[in-house]
Amino acid sequence: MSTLIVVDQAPYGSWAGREALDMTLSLAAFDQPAALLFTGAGVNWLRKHQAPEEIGQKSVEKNLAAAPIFGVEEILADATACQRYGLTEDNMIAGASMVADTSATLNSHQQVVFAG
Amino acid sequence: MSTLIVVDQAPYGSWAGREALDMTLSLAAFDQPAALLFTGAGVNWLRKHQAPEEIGQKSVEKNLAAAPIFGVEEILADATACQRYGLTEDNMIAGASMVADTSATLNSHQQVVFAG
Amino acid sequence: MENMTSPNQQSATLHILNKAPEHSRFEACMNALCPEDILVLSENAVLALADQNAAIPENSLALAPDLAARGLGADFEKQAISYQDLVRLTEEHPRIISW
Amino acid sequence: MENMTSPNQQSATLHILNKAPEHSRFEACMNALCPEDILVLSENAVLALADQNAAIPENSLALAPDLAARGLGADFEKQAISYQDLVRLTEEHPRIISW
Amino acid sequence: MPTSLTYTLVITGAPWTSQAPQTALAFARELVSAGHRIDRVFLYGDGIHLASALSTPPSDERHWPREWTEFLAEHGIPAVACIASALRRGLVDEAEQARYELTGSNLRPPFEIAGLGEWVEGNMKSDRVIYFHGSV
Amino acid sequence: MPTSLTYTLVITGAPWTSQAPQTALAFARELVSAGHRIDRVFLYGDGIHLASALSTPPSDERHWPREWTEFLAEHGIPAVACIASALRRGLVDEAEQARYELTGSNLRPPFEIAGLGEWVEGNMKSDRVIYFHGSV
Repeated sequence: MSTLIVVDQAPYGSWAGREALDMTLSLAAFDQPAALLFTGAGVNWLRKHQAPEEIGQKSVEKNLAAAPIFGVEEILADATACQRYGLTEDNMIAGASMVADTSATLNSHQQVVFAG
Repeated sequence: MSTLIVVDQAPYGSWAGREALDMTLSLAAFDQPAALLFTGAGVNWLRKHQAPEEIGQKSVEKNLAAAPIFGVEEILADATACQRYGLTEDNMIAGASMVADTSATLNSHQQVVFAG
Repeated sequence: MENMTSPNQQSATLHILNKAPEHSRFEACMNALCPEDILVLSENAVLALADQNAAIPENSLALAPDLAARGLGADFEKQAISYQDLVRLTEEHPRIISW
Repeated sequence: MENMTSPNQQSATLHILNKAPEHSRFEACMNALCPEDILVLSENAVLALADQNAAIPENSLALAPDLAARGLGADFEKQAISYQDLVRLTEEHPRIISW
Repeated sequence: MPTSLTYTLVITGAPWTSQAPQTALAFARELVSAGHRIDRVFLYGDGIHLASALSTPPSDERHWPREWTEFLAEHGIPAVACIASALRRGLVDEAEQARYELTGSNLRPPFEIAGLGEWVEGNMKSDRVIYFHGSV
Repeated sequence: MPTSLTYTLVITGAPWTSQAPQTALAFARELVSAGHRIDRVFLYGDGIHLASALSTPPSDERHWPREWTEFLAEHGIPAVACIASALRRGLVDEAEQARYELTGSNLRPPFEIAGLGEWVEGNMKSDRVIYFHGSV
């Protein structure tokens, strides 16, 4: 039973993205199939060279990069949202794949979960 | 120095509208000029016949109706948002006035405050 | 309450949406709906029934207590369901998305 | 930092906006801007600079630490201001709206 | 009438900020009435504030933390607040109070504090997992 | 350089939910550096959680309630959490604990609990009132 965790909130202004990542890693830790989908302003979690130390937060870039090692099946990003926010394969962190049809992605997982 | 308190969040799903009303009444209690502006989904606070007891909340209809008595200068509603949500003078609580040019309303007050 | 379940309920998804029509997740939910899916509006989302801009499926349902709270109970009796009805919908739909 | 203050700063309003472009208050803020006003983007709102759909005034400013946090520091140096700059803007503008 | 199902309920919206705990409680009561089993309730993110022992609404308002804990106790339903969400936001039990040498504790029993593994287990053991989010 | 101004800061977003307390602290530090006076800090709505004495973030993360109270104490700045927001959300001082016979209190000094009148007074006495909201 595969679970898709969806992140649609912008980075750092709220905690929802971090909490979604924690959920995903927990599923993987218990060998449950899990994937992440970034949509809307949430795709900005995937931009390279984030420096949140300047606002007193820790970067999630390393955690995201390590997600596949911990068993997270896929890190997906809505292509339309990426285009909107100027995200390309060049400035996105490694390991994330763009999907053109987000509805199809949602429907291909048995569970779809938002962190908040 | 007049203060305009703006409510743009829908009723009952969040507390922001109640908290905005409390701020407005506090200003009035200290004889500070204060007015309320409802915009966006916030205009739905002004619909007649709200029955929030069914979801375990108290209605703010009486508090809003009493606001002028407590010295709140005006209760304003963005006309475009009212039209969008089917609010007319017939189904809006007494004492609220529609404004066509919300920008002008914002600019006519020295302070503009959101509750959250 | 009419059309509570679609003919094809086994594969249909139950969508429970609690965001006001202005919220970005509202539109995301609309975009994700398949024809056989069921949409239940709860909390702030019931305002979509009064919203002239919102394009929601004709067979959308809405929680009656949330409609009543927002002064919309009398206008949308046809769409209204109870919490008990919502429980039944969750029985019938193994796949549920809470937006 | 360029064009930090308008010529007509006495009557101009300083708008501080912290919502992402998808948020309904973002558009409300855009609609309320007068030509002489100053817009400072903070927190999630700095994403508007990268957003091809967002129509923000050309002289908009953005907090540098928030740009850096979101990986946008190098691309928008011209718009970047410090917290110290923001303090100065609040000195110069008696009328401030936090969206 | 289908056979009895097992549900996990996840609440991520806080009382007096969102409507999530109210909607979840109304739904949970109907679940029990319909003969279903609630495997557990999991509080995540801002939802952990529902487990505060110190919430004190005016006496003429509903008291969601108290109503929830009475419901949980009456039906013997386990309920857990996520430890990572809870500690940051200032919800601690006596064990965490002692561990971090804090001035007090504020967890309302029968709520307990535990990790996200409880949520994963709820996912694995339940026929349905229903989320109650905030609406802003 | 203009003359020194008096500011009231209002925080309505909670730590670990919003960025509001962080932005407000960075701004407040620059205010003090620039020679301005902070008349008071007022916590409203979810912002009251900044005054929790029990917040316990992981040791490698910033501790916003502690940093804020250290800043307030260093500069002698009064800070108040709105009583109506605080009581509902489970933030209480010892007086409220006694009054409502609660099991504990969790207000981090020098934060105090008082009514919206403190906010009105801040409005009246300050040259500028700046709001720090959540962003969702």
